[in-house]
Amino acid sequence: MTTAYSVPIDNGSLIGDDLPVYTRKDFVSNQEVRWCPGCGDYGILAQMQKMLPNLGVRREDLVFISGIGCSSRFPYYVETYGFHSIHGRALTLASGLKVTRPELKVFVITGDGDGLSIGGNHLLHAMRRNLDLTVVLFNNRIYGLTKGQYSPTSEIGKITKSSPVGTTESPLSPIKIALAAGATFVARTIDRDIKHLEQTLDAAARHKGISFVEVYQNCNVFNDNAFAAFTDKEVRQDKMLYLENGKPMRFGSNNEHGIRLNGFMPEVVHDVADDSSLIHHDTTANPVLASILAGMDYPEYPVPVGIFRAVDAPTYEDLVSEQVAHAQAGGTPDFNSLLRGGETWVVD
Amino acid sequence: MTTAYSVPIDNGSLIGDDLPVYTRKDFVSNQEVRWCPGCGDYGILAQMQKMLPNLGVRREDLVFISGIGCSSRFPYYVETYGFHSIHGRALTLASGLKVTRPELKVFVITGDGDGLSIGGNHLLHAMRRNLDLTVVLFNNRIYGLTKGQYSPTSEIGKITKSSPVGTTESPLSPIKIALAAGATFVARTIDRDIKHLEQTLDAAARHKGISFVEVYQNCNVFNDNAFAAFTDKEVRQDKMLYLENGKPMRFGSNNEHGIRLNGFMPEVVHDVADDSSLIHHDTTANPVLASILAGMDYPEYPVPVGIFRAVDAPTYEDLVSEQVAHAQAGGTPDFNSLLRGGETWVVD
Amino acid sequence: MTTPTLTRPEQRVEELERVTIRFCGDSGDGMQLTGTQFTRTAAVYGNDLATYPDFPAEIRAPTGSLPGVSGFQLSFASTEIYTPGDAPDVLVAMNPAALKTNVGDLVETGLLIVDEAEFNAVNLKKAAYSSNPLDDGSLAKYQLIRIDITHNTEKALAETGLSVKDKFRSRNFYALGVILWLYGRSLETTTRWAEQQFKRRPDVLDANLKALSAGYNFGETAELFHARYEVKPAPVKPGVYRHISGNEATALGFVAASVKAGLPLFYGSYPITPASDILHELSKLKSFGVKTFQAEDEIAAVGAAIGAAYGGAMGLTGTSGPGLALKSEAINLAVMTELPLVIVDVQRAGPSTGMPTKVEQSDLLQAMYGRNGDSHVVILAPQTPSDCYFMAIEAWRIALKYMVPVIFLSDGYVANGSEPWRIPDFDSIPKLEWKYATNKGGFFNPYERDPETLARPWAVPGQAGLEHRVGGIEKSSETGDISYDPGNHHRMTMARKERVERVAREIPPTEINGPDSGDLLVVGWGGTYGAITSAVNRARGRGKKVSSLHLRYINPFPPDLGEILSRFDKVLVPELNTGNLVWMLRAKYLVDAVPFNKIAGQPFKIREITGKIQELLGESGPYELGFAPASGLSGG
Amino acid sequence: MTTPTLTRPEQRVEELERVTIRFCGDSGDGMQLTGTQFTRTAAVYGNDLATYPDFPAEIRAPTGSLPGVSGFQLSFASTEIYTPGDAPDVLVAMNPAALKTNVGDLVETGLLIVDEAEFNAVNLKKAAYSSNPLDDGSLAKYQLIRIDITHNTEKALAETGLSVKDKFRSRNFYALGVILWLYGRSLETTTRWAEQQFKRRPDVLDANLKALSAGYNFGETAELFHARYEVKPAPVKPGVYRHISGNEATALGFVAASVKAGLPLFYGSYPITPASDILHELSKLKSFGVKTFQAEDEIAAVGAAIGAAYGGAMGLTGTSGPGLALKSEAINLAVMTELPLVIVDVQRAGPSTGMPTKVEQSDLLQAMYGRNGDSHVVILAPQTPSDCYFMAIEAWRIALKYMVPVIFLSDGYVANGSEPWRIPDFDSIPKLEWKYATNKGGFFNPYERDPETLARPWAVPGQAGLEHRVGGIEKSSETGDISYDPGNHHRMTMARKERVERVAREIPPTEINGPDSGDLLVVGWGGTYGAITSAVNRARGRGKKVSSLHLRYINPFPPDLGEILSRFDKVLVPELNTGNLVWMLRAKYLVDAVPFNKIAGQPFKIREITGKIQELLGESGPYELGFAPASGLSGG
Ligand SMILES: Cc1ncc(C[n+]2csc(CCOP(=O)(O)OP(=O)(O)O)c2C)c(N)n1
Ligand SMILES: Cc1ncc(C[n+]2csc(CCOP(=O)(O)OP(=O)(O)O)c2C)c(N)n1
Ligand code: SF4
Ligand code: SF4
Ligand SMILES: [Mg+2]
Ligand SMILES: [Mg+2]
Repeated sequence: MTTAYSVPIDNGSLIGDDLPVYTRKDFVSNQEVRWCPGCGDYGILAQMQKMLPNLGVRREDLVFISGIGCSSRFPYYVETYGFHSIHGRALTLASGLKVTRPELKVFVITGDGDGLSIGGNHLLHAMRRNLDLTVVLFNNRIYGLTKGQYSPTSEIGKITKSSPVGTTESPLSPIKIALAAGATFVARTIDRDIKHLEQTLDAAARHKGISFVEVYQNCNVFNDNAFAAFTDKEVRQDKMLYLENGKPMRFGSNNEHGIRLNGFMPEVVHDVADDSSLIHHDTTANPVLASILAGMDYPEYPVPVGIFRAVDAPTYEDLVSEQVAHAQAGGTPDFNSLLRGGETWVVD
Repeated sequence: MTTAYSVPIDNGSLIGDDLPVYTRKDFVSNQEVRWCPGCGDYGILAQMQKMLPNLGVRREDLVFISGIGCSSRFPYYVETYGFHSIHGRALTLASGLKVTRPELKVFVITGDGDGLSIGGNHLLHAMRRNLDLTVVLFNNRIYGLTKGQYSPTSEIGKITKSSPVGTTESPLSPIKIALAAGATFVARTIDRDIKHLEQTLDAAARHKGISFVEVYQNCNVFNDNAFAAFTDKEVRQDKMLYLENGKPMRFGSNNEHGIRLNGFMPEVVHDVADDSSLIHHDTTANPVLASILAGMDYPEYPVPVGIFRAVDAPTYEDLVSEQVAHAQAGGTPDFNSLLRGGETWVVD
Repeated sequence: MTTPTLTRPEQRVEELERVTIRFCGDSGDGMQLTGTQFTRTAAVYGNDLATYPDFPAEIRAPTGSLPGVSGFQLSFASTEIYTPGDAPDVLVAMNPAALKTNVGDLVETGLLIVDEAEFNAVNLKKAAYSSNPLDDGSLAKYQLIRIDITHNTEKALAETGLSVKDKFRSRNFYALGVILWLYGRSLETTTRWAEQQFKRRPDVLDANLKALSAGYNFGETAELFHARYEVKPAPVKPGVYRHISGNEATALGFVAASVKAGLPLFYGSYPITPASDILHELSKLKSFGVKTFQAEDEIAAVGAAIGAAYGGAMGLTGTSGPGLALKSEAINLAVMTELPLVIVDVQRAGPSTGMPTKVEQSDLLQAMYGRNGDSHVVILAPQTPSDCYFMAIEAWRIALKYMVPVIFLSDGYVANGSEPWRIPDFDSIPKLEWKYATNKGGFFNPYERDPETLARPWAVPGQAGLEHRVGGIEKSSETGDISYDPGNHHRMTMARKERVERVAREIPPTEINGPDSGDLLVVGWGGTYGAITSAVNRARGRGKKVSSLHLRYINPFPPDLGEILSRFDKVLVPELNTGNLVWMLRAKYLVDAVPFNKIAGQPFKIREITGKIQELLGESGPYELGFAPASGLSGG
Repeated sequence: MTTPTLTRPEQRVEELERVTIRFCGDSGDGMQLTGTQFTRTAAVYGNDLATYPDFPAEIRAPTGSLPGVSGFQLSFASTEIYTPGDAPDVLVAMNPAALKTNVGDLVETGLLIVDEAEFNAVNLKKAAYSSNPLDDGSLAKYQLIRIDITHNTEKALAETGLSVKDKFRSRNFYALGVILWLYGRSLETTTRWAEQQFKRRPDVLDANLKALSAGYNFGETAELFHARYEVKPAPVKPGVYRHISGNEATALGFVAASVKAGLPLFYGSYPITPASDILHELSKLKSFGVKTFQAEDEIAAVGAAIGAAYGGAMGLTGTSGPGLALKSEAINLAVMTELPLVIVDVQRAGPSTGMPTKVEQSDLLQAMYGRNGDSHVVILAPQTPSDCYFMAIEAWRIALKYMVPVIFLSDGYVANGSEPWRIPDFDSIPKLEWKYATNKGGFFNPYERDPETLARPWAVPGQAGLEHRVGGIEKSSETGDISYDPGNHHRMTMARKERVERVAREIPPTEINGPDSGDLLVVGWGGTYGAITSAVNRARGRGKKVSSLHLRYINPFPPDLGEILSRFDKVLVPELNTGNLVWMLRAKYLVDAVPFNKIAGQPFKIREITGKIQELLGESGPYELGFAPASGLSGG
């Protein structure tokens, strides 16, 4: 597009026909993984490394940017370009990078503290700008790295190092925030369902525009089993609602439960006929359905996972590049004429 | 509540029986008002000053805290305690003040730049904490004080000093953000409908818990008539939807139009019978209806104004004070015993 | 160049070397425009000149009120000048408030031109005048010229069919016309400009030009003035000239650097006075590939610039003092990841919000030290509006060559001030050096430093074989992996420091204004250049052994600085702060440099520096700025 | 005090004056606990002692890996000591990684105790050992004691029915038992503590106590050791003692100040290493009316503290370096509104994220200058863990009396270090002075200063008649309204500065360690107190005229400082940074103070300071830290 004044890297091409055939191993870095044994982060890393080879992007065109937190160690472990930045600011770096290097595939890794506490504002603005970034928020409802204080997603009354008699703040819902800010792709998945995790990461990575994925991630050291009540294999089918586009919202081991709309309020119905359940549409431009799903709180409702919303919209970086291209349509401008552009006078 | 270790001010009492009879003038400070002639801020100030005398709060128990922006000049003009803080941080000051001085009535005045751009994160967190603060956001969709750059509520394509060929970012909806963050009171009003403005400010001020009011405010210097298409007296009835609790959603000069729900999507119907229109419930605990209303964008829909949501919930400062009171239930503790609390040994 | 024909040759014409005029009125009165137009005319005529716009606070004030007064001062001369003048010889006051806040500065017997129509009861009250100063004799020491500018303008526009309010808007053109006549200048420059400016508003154009001529003709016919004045062209260097303000020059310099580097420029910024104009200027230059990013706050702005730098672009961010404070944590990320980054701070009066439209130089130590840990960056400071252009290019030269963050420390005086500028030869500026790392096969160490500059390699994404990780945690100098090794951290900290110090090797010899040894050396930086230079030149005019030098490289200092300081008996450091540079000089060179501090939101006047010089040379007693009592005590 | 009965009187008992032990192992091995328990026992016994926990990075590392090693060093003695010792006399290494990263510090012929079971192939590989150091002779210069701690523990717990994994968890108690035996200490203190700690886990309690005894008995019976050692109690002051860490003392001091002021304490903070413990401690003290507010970020934390201060409470905020950077803009709001505010910065190694668990003193200049504009605050620095208590009270005394922000500059060494503390008499601490403004009728000027302290009145909401407006824009000293008057800004800036300077009037005379004049004065601040004092005392022991002083008041400096400096020929300033305090001393007093800088994330060793002292006194040649090359160059 903008040949003049663009970064002079020539092999920064997305999906070339001579793309090497990658395997999972190509995305494993030589860095020792430094999470606690049993941490849910391992699973997310593994599924990411499994997904990347099939993405159709050259390894050197990938960048992982993170903030600070256990989750934000992620870039060290993926064999490609990585930037472990500062607390809460990963999205800002990613934005500047993507605007100047639209051909790169940029992932942002963040945590519930990093992304929603100190970094909450950048999340809002990155979402509304619709940069083509894939944002993965590891929600373990705790500050892991700083050893166990409550986070903005911790439930009311939670006892932690900084709340010895329980917290007094309602948690934020990352999904609600992303939707309210206008994110074009919003999904939720869990660390323990590796298939769903990989599929969700894959869909997010392929979305053009900002994609936001909340991953319920177990911190077995400071907040063990925070999600076990519904993510445990035995109960999963009954306690979680797997959203599938165009499909009725059904759950239960025999698909026996469903979600119906009563006015604008969702309600759980048992032993229903297929046709009375709400049909999931993740591509509805108006995000009302997604908001309704985002408001379905456990245990009143099953926990919805999958893609809440996925709509097309022009990306920020494309619009900006178009403005530049348009300004350059008349050809490469001469700096000398800019210097002499306004009113001048000659002294001789 | 917490007599020990509370701020030793004795007349900080809300609604005393010897409350003076105030008039509007009691709330007019001696500071010259320094907004551009014709600015919408004047109207908001006037209605606030009209509302305050009837609030049942002593003048000295009121505090107005603002950030930076034209709107944030507000505290200078109200004759009571005022804090003109720094850009985007008014809510943080208000939070610390309210937690330590729960008996004060605290207003926060902010703008679309102050509250949603640099201050967006504090907005999210103040909302979820449900401090008893009344937050008024003057939305003029522009940076007034810095002389006309676009703001996070500016519409796509807007040409301003910093976007000479138009912006490329989707605007944020303050109402959506407040709802997503769990605000217990959310309303919208306009500078030009002074009756509605006063009523809304009054309802917000009386709400116990966080109340968030978006005011569409005209900046006649840098963004004149941003809202004129629906706020102009002549068209108001047809272009705006006045929400009233328990009432059907009707609008039009003869109340001839209504809002109906088609599935979960609102739609405008013309010449409808009263009973087919959606009934407004601002007190519904699940904020789905409020979200639907928040998503009604002009010109596809009329612009909803009024109270979107108003639900009761314990306030942050009360919960914190209760924890303190509980810890003090055993009586005033002795610091000496704290010093000697753990393991000690005696050398003699 | 056109010299106007003097139509009334019998009128006395006095020749002057230098004239200082201040236009002042309500913010709505268009005084900035009037001042700018006169400036352009003087520039085209060939005068040397300097300007100083003095805006009201960032807060809007009611019409006619004291805080609403806006002023524009300019000095034009037939000799080289460095400042817009200490005190105006001519004051044009469009209303009582403007008179009140400005007349104290007018030189005795100076020319005072007022719009007498505006001295009505309402306006006098707004300005807190108990009696009309035009009548009560309080202005006796000035040459008071009362003109009914308002009604004269109205009359001149009688035919236009404009409303009274609209006619009122052309008053400034009337006033401009009077002054242009007074100094024998033609209306041509202003006319041409107005034609361009109001192309789409022919009614406004017509009104303004009518008012302009009416003012000019009034001067011609009214016989209110004892004389007309002539200020001959200055012996300036031949060339093509334009006007340039500091912020414009800064923006141009950055784009010039981008062109010279062949790399795209990215500007992440959040609006703030007085830096916003850089954002406005750069957002217009998309044709040069410039991408501007109006971020949600200052932290996002610098974060985005770092992201751009990481990707191989020229990541730039700009702000004023409060914004620099906010950016400090993230700037440190650039320090640690050793990416090229330029940070502009257009200083304003602080602390906190301070006085946003007023000038101060009080961010130098913040720029030096306002980050956690041992955090060394390069600091440059332009000294005049046009110098911003060159220093902006220099900032990028250093950032790219040394892979280092550079703080460009401008100030409100330099940024908003403007001057005639001989357009420099762009082609003679050398290309800016930089290089991306390339894949040489084998292990890639992102911290393998260039032995000369100590720069680490710039390894931008998109290149196979250079995949690596960077971040804010300390890294091993051998592998680039996280390292907590004590020796490694010590060495890396020292390397980051030394890399900044090595920049000194390329700093050109320091220019000394005056002999290179003597009784007193006055050392300054930034926007005080003009006042210091003038005061020092005057002292030498009195036969004193006084020189001055102005630092554009502040970190590192020029290598010859210590030696120069040692050649003078005394060192004086005037600054618009409570002491920044002076502390750095004292600490580094153990020289008993004497601070001279003014923290008033106003630039130094030449006479203030002169006063201090006289004190140090024993020409007079202790010199004090007129702001007593120093303790700021009020009441008991 | 119980002295343990020596059960094998035939074993040789050597008396030692001082012993330094370091326990090290994997982060999961419980070394902090082992170290702490030994410390408690030594303390109860009456030894003087000092500790230094050395955590792994904030990043978790895999079990057995080099970055996962956690260490705890303590020194206990029969004489007064100031540091946890330069080099351990005894090293307990629980695995190969711990051995590798620590053995280099062990004194020659030092006692090296290892868990030989852990030196298996897997662990050796993780520690990058190519051969087993226990066997390859590489440890020949130490007294190597191989104990199969893992299996011995397992055996001791055979009956418990615990899993192998759970048994493994008690290894540290076994190791502790061995060491307690070695120094003839009873198991009582640890037993009592464990009973308390594991009240609800009787199986764990049982296992740990069994392991403890087994270790003790092993020492008794195994005859691996040539001797047992005795370190007699130190001649410490009589009184009731407890253990205290710096962060605990800080929290206690703030609450003490709240009690003494009779005002509620509000703590706004965002978790960050190494400051989080202050939040944890204070959140437990609700019974004293303390309200803690875990904010969404550092800016919100300080903003909330300012709001609390405005409302009449004691607004406190705390963080580490990166957080101080973020707070800088808002701290300036407190500077401008002149509210009492205390800001804690527990410094860590920077810049940027740096090395979060490692110590550094590199935020001093950030604390001084890291804000836009002329922004003057008070800076205090505690020098030992227990000093935190007193300086925390002092911070509040000053903040409340002068209505000024005070930065409390702690560091990771002081904060995490702990020491025995003679519990001070709380009742003898004077009440803290403050006053709210009261309505005296008539006009209220919120900037009418106290003539003595220059403090403005603290006018808190809720009082009729005092309604007023404050904010970050400059205010008139006469009315409190916004003012852009040049003289007013100059006076107000100077008043804000002078108010800070007046604090100096109350600073007690500076204590000099040693004679008050001589050849060399070593000046330090913060956590380097112990190392400097020890090195200086040793130098005097060699007959040298060396003294030291440690600054707890850094801004303003003590009034007697300049005079003291002038009485010494040379001044040395050791700091864990590239030069902060030294720069301030040079600039202010024009004294050629010599910097001595170590930026390694580690405290000074006594011998390092000794080396530099020897250099300055000409006792030896130039002294260099062992971190060459200074330029940090890697490769070509
Ligand atoms: C400016 C700043 N403030 C605070 C910290 C300390 N800190 C590091 S990570 C973290 C929270 C991490 O929580 P989260 O994002 O949920 O990540 P997790 O460790 O749970 O994966 C905090 C408070 C920091 N590094 N920088
Ligand atoms: C830290 C900081 N950044 C930037 C600014 C400059 N600034 C002042 S007000 C403002 C925006 C105001 O916009 P808004 O909140 O919409 O208020 P309005 O003037 O439109 O009422 C900005 C960017 C500042 N004062 N401080
Ligand atoms: S602390 Fe929790 S989130 Fe962090 S690595 Fe350990 S288990 Fe994972
Ligand atoms: S700039 Fe706009 S918002 Fe600000 S005072 Fe003027 S009209 Fe009002
Ligand atoms: Mg987390
Ligand atoms: Mg606005």
